[in-house]
Amino acid sequence: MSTTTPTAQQNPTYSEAFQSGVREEMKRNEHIFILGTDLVERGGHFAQVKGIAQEFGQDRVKDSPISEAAMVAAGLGSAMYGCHPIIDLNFIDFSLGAMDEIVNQAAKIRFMFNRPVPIVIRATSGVALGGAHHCNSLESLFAHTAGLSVAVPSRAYDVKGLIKTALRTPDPVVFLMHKKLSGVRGEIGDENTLIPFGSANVVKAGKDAAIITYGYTTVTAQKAAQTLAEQGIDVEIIDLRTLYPLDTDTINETVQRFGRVVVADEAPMFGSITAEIAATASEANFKYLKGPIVRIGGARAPLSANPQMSEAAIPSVAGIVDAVKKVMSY
Amino acid sequence: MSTTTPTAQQNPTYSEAFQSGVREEMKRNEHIFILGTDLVERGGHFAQVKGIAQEFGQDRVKDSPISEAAMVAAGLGSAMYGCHPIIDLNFIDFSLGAMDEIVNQAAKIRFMFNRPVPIVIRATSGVALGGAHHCNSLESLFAHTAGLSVAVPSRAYDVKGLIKTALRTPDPVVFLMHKKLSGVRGEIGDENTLIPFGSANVVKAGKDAAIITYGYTTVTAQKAAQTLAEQGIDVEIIDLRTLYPLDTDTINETVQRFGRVVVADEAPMFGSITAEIAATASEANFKYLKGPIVRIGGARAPLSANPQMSEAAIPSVAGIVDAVKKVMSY
Amino acid sequence: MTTDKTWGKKILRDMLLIRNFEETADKLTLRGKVPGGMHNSSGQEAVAVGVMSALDPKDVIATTHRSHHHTIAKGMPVDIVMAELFTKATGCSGGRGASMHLADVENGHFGGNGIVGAGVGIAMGAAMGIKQMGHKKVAVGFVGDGGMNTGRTWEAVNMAVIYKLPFILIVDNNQYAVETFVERVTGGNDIAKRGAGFGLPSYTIDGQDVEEVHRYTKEARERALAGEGPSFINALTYRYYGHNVGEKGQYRTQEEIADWRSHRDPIDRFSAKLISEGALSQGEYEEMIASVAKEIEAAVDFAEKSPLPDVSTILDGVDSGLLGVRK
Amino acid sequence: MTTDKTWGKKILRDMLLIRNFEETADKLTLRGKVPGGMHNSSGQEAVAVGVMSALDPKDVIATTHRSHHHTIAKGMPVDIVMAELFTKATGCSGGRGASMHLADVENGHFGGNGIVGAGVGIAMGAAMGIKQMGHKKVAVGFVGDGGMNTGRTWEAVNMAVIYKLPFILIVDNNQYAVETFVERVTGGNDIAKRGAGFGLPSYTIDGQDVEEVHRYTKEARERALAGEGPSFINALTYRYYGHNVGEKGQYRTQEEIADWRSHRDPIDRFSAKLISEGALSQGEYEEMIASVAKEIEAAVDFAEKSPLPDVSTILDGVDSGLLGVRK
Ligand SMILES: Cc1ncc(C[n+]2csc(CCOP(=O)(O)OP(=O)(O)O)c2C)c(N)n1
Ligand SMILES: Cc1ncc(C[n+]2csc(CCOP(=O)(O)OP(=O)(O)O)c2C)c(N)n1
Ligand SMILES: [Mg+2]
Ligand SMILES: [Mg+2]
Repeated sequence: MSTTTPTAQQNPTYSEAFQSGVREEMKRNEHIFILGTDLVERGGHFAQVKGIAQEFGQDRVKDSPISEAAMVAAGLGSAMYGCHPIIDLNFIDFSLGAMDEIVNQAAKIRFMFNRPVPIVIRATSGVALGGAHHCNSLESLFAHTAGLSVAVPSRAYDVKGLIKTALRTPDPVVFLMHKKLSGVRGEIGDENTLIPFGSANVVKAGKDAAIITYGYTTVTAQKAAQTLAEQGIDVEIIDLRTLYPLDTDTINETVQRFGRVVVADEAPMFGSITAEIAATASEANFKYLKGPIVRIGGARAPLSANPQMSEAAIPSVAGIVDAVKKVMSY
Repeated sequence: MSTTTPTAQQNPTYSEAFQSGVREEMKRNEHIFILGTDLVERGGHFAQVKGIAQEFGQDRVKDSPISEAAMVAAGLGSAMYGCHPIIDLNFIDFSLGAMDEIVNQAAKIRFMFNRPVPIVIRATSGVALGGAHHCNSLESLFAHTAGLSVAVPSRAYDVKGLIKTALRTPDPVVFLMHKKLSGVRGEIGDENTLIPFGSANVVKAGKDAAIITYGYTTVTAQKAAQTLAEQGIDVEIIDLRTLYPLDTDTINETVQRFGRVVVADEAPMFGSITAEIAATASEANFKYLKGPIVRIGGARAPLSANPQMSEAAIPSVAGIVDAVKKVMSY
Repeated sequence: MTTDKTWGKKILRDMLLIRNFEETADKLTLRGKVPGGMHNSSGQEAVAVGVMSALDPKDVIATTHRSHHHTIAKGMPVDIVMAELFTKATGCSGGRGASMHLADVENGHFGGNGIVGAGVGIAMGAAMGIKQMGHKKVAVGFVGDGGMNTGRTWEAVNMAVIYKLPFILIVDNNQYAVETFVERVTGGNDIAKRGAGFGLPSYTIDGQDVEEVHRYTKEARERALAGEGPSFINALTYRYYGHNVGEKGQYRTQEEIADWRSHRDPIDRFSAKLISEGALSQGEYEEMIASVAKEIEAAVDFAEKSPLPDVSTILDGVDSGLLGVRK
Repeated sequence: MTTDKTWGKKILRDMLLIRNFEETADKLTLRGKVPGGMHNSSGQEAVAVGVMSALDPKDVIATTHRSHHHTIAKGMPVDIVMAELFTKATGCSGGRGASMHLADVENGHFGGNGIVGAGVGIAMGAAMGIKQMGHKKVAVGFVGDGGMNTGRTWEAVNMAVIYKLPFILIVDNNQYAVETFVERVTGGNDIAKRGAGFGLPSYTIDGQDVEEVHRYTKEARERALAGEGPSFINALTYRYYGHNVGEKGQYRTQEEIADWRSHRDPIDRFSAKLISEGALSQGEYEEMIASVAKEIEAAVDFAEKSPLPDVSTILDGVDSGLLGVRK
C-alpha cells in the first residue's frame, strides 16, 4: 500500500503520462521498441505514443499490419532475443486474436525455458462507446493466467509510474488503460518515480467502510463517496492499480480494519477478478467480517452501442452507494 | 439439483457416451454436423466420434485443416444459417487460436442481432500428460463470457445427457471433456435422458461438510471422502456438471445445510471459477457459514510435462482431506 | 457494352442513396448524433452496389466496420440504418450495434463487425451452411485491404477452397487501413496473387466501375452455384473521407483525394455513361438526386423521432434460457 | 557436384544420430519411458541437417511438436535431449517440457512448441530482435505442412516480408498432419505459391536431398544477411512412423511408406553418394553407425540415471518477482 501524493511536475493527460514514461525508458534502454497499428503518424488511437516516432525514429516505433497474433509473436521472439518491446494492441478486444501468443507462449516461456520474456502488451480497455467488440473487460482472464501481470492504472501518475516499472522488469505485462480516462489530467512523477506492481493506492481515506476497486470504477467510487459523505458515511477507497500481483497486504489490512467491504469493477461480475478478491479476502479474514463482502460489477451481457444501455450495464454511483449502505447495515 | 441414479443401459466409456449422445441427436436433427481434425478415420484423438463418419457420411463429419479460427467461424456462420455444428477443437488449448470467434462473435450474436447461434465447441480439457500447451484449464474464462454456457461432465451418464441437451438448444455451448476420464466406463441414459444445464449432481450424500467441485476433481474428492470416512467425517460431494449456468439453488442449499464448504477444482486457483462460487455463495449465505468457505485449486504456474510435477500442481486427495478438516475445525 | 436502362437507373440511384446517406450521417456524427462515431464509405459505392446487384436478395453477406454501403445496397431501408446509427430502438439491431454492427440475419445480412477480418469467416461459415442444406445460394464476405494481413482471413479462404463452398470474398480495397497505406504493410503487394496462392480464381478489378464489379461478381456467383467453389475479388477503390469521422490525417495528399474524386468517381462515371448512352436525361438525373435527398431526409427524421431502447432490456437475449435453470 | 569429405561425414553422422535417436526413443516410449509420448521424425533427417549445416551456431531456430531432429542437428547433446524426453531434471527444460518442448534459448534454440504454427511467429520475432540489435544472424522457423493452414503462419510471414527481417521459413513437409493428407486440406495444393503470394522468394525442394536443403538454406541465409529479407522453403519429406508413437492409422498404404523408405531415404542416398565418390568406405560407414549407436546408448543411460525434477519447484520461475510485491 502506498499513500504517496504525486509530486507536482506538470499536468499531462493520462495518455501523455504514458508517453512520458515510455520516452524516459526508451532513452534509458535502447532495446525498447513499440509495435502497433498507426503509431508513427497518428501516435496511436489515443495519442498514447504521439511524437515518439518523430523523436526516436521508425526503427523504434513501427507501424504494423493488422496482425495481432504476429504482433505479439514479434514481441515475444524479440523479447526472448533481448529486446523489450511494447506491443500496442490498440483495444484489448483485439487481443482475442493473439491469445495463443499471449497465454500459451509469452506467459509460459520463462517457466518452461528459463528465459525472461520482457514484453509489455498495451491496450485500452473498459466500457465506453463502441459496443460489443470494443468494450470487453478481459482483465480477469489475464490475471488468471500464470506468468502474466496486469496493470490497470486509474490516473496519470500511476500510468507513468507503472509503465516505467514494467519497462524495467523482465516479465510479460498486460497494461490496460481505460478509454474514458485518456484525457484526464493529473500530476505525474519524475524520472525516478517507479510504482511497484502489487501496491494499491489509498485514493481516499475513510473510517466507516471500504471500497476496493480499480480503473474507471475508482472515479465512480469517488463520486459515490461524496454522496455517502453527505449522508454521514465516510468510505475509504482502495485503487488496486495492478490485478496481478494483487496487494493482498493492503486488502487484508483493509478488510480487517473495516469488516465492511465492497469490491467493485465494471467487468461482467460472474467470474470477474472481484470474485477472486472477495473469496480470498473472506477466507483469510473471516473473523473480522461484520457481514459478507459485497460485490458490484457489470451485467452478464455484451455491451451495447447505445450509451444509455451501456451505462446501465456497469456500476453506477447509486449502485455503489447502495452497496456501501448494505455493508453499513451489518 | 438431481440425484437420479443412471438407469442401466450399457457400460460405455466416457468417450463412447459422447458418441452415443451425438449419434442419437444426429439421427433426430439432420442439420447437426461435426467439424474438426482427424475425425473421419481416426474418430478424433479420444475416439469421441469413432464410427460416426462411417455411419453418417463425410458431409456430416468433416476433417478440417488445422485452422481453429476458421473452424469456429465455420460453425458460427453455419449456425446462424440454421445448422447445429459441433466444432471439435481436440484440446481446449487450441481454442486460444479461435478466441475472437468464440468470445467476440459466437457469444455475442444472439444479443446483438437477435439470432440464435446453436453451436457446440467440444474439446478435451484438464490436467493430464502433455505439458504446458495441452493442459490449460480455460473454463473460468468461458464461464465469465456472457453468451456462453460451459459443460464439464465427470462421468459417461452426464456426457451423454448434457451433449443431448446442448444439441437441442439454440445457444453456444463450450463442452469440456476431461482427458483423464476418457476411458472410464459408466452407465448412460436412454434416448430421452436429457440433463438440463445448471443442475448439479449429488455424487455422494454426506452429513458433516460439503465439497463443491466438477470434472476430474470429482474423482479426487470421492477418494478424499473415503479417507475422511475412515476418520469419521461424512462429506457430501456436489458435481456441478455445468459452470454456466451454475446450479445456485443447490449451491445455496448446500452452504445453508452444512455451513462448512470446500470448493475445489484443478484450474490455477487465482481467478478460477471456484472464486465466483465461493464469493457469491458467501455473500448470499453468510449467516449460515460456520467459517469461511475454503478453496483448493491448481498452482499458479504452467503445467509441466513431468508427471510428478504436474500432479503436484493440482489438488491431491490429501489436500482435499486437509481442506475438509479445516472446515470441520470451525 | 451499353447498359440496360432500367437496371442502370436502379444502380445509379442506389449509389446516390449511399453517397447521400454517408455525407448526411457524417455531418450528423460531427453533431454528436451517432454514438461511437462511424466510418464513411463515400467513394466506395460501386463495390457495394456492383456486388449486391449481382446477388440474389436471399444470398448472404457478412461485412466489416465500414458497412453502410454494403447494408444499403443489400436492401436495408435507410431509415432503419440511420436509426441504428442513432442507436435507437427502431434500428436494425435495436440500438445495440450502431454503425459497426448493422445486421438483418433473417434477410441474409450476417452483420458488420468490429473485428477486422471476422466477417470473412462468418460468410464462409454461412456458405458451409448453404452447402450443408443443399440450397442454391452464395455467401459473400467483405473485407478491407487491412484485413488481408489478418490470419483468420486466410484460414477462412483455405477452408472455402477445400470444401468448395459457394463463397465469394470481396476485398473492398480502399488502399488504406486507418492511416496505413496498403503497400507499406502488404508483403508482395499483390493481393490477388495471395488469393491465387490459396487456389481460388482471384482477380484485381476496377472497383470504381460498377459494371465491372457486377460482372465479376456475377461470374463468381455462377461458378459457386455450379459447384466450382469460391472466388476472390480484389476491388480497387478509394475512400474520400478519413478513416473515421473527424479524422484528418496527413498520410495522404489532398491531390490524391482530388484525383480520385474528379477522375474516378463511380457515380460520376456511371451517370455520365448512362447519359451518353441516352439511358438517362440530365433532368431525370437531377430528379433522382432530389428524390434520394428526400429519402435520406425522411430517414433522419425517422431516426430522430424514434425512441431510445429501453435500458431495462440490457440482459435480454444473451441466451435462450433453454439450456436449463437460469437464475 | 562432389561433396566435401569432412563435411559429408559430419552431415551423414548427424543424420544417423537422429535416426538412431528416434528409433531408440520410439521403443522407449512404447515402454512408457517418455511421459506424454513423442513424435518420431525418422525419414525427415535431411531437412533438419541440411538446414542446420547452412546456419551459424548462433543463428536462432524455433520449431514444432516434432523437433528432435531439429534439436539434435542444432547441436544439443543427445543425452540432454533424451533426458528431457524422460522429463528428468537434467533435460534441457528440466523435465518441464518433454518431447514437444525442447529448447536452449541461450544457444539459439527458441523451442519446440505444442501449438501448430507458433514457432514461426517466435522465429519471426527473433529475427526482428536480430534486426533491432543490428546483429548478423538469421532466425529460422520450422513448421509442418499442417501449419500451412494456420492463420498465424501467414501473419508472421507477411510481417517478415514487410520489415525485411532476416528470417527463413522451412516447411518440414512430410505430407501428413496427423492422418490428414496435405492435398485434402491445402487449397491450391502448392505451398510455395502461397509463399510467393506473400512476396518472398519461395521454393519447393527435395527434402530428402540433404545437399539441396543445405544449398537453398545457405542462399536464403545470404539474402537475409544482405538485407534482402526472408525466404520460404517448402521441403518435401516423409515420416516413416505414425504421427505419434503407437499410432497405426489406415490413412496411407504400406507401399507408400516402403517406397519412400527404399527409394528416397535421405541417409541411404547420401551415404551411397559419399561411398560412390570415395569420400567414405563401407568400413568407415559401419564404424560410424556403431559409434552413433554407442552415443545413443550412453544417452539412454544418462537419461535413465538422471534424477527426476524436485516437485517442490513447481512454482519456481513463473515470473521474476521483480515487478513488485509477491506473496
Ligand atoms: C482485429 C482488429 N484489429 C484492429 C482493429 C482496429 N481497426 C479498425 S478498422 C481498422 C482499419 C481497417 O482497414 P481495412 O481493413 O483496410 O478497412 P477500411 O477501414 O479501409 O474499410 C483497424 C486497424 C480492429 N477493429 N480489429
Ligand atoms: C493449434 C493446434 N491445433 C491442433 C494441434 C494438434 N496437432 C498436433 S500435431 C498436429 C499435426 C501437425 O501437422 P504438421 O504441421 O504437418 O506437422 P507434422 O506432425 O507432420 O510434423 C496437430 C493437428 C496443435 N498442436 N495445435
Ligand atoms: Mg482499407
Ligand atoms: Mg506434416
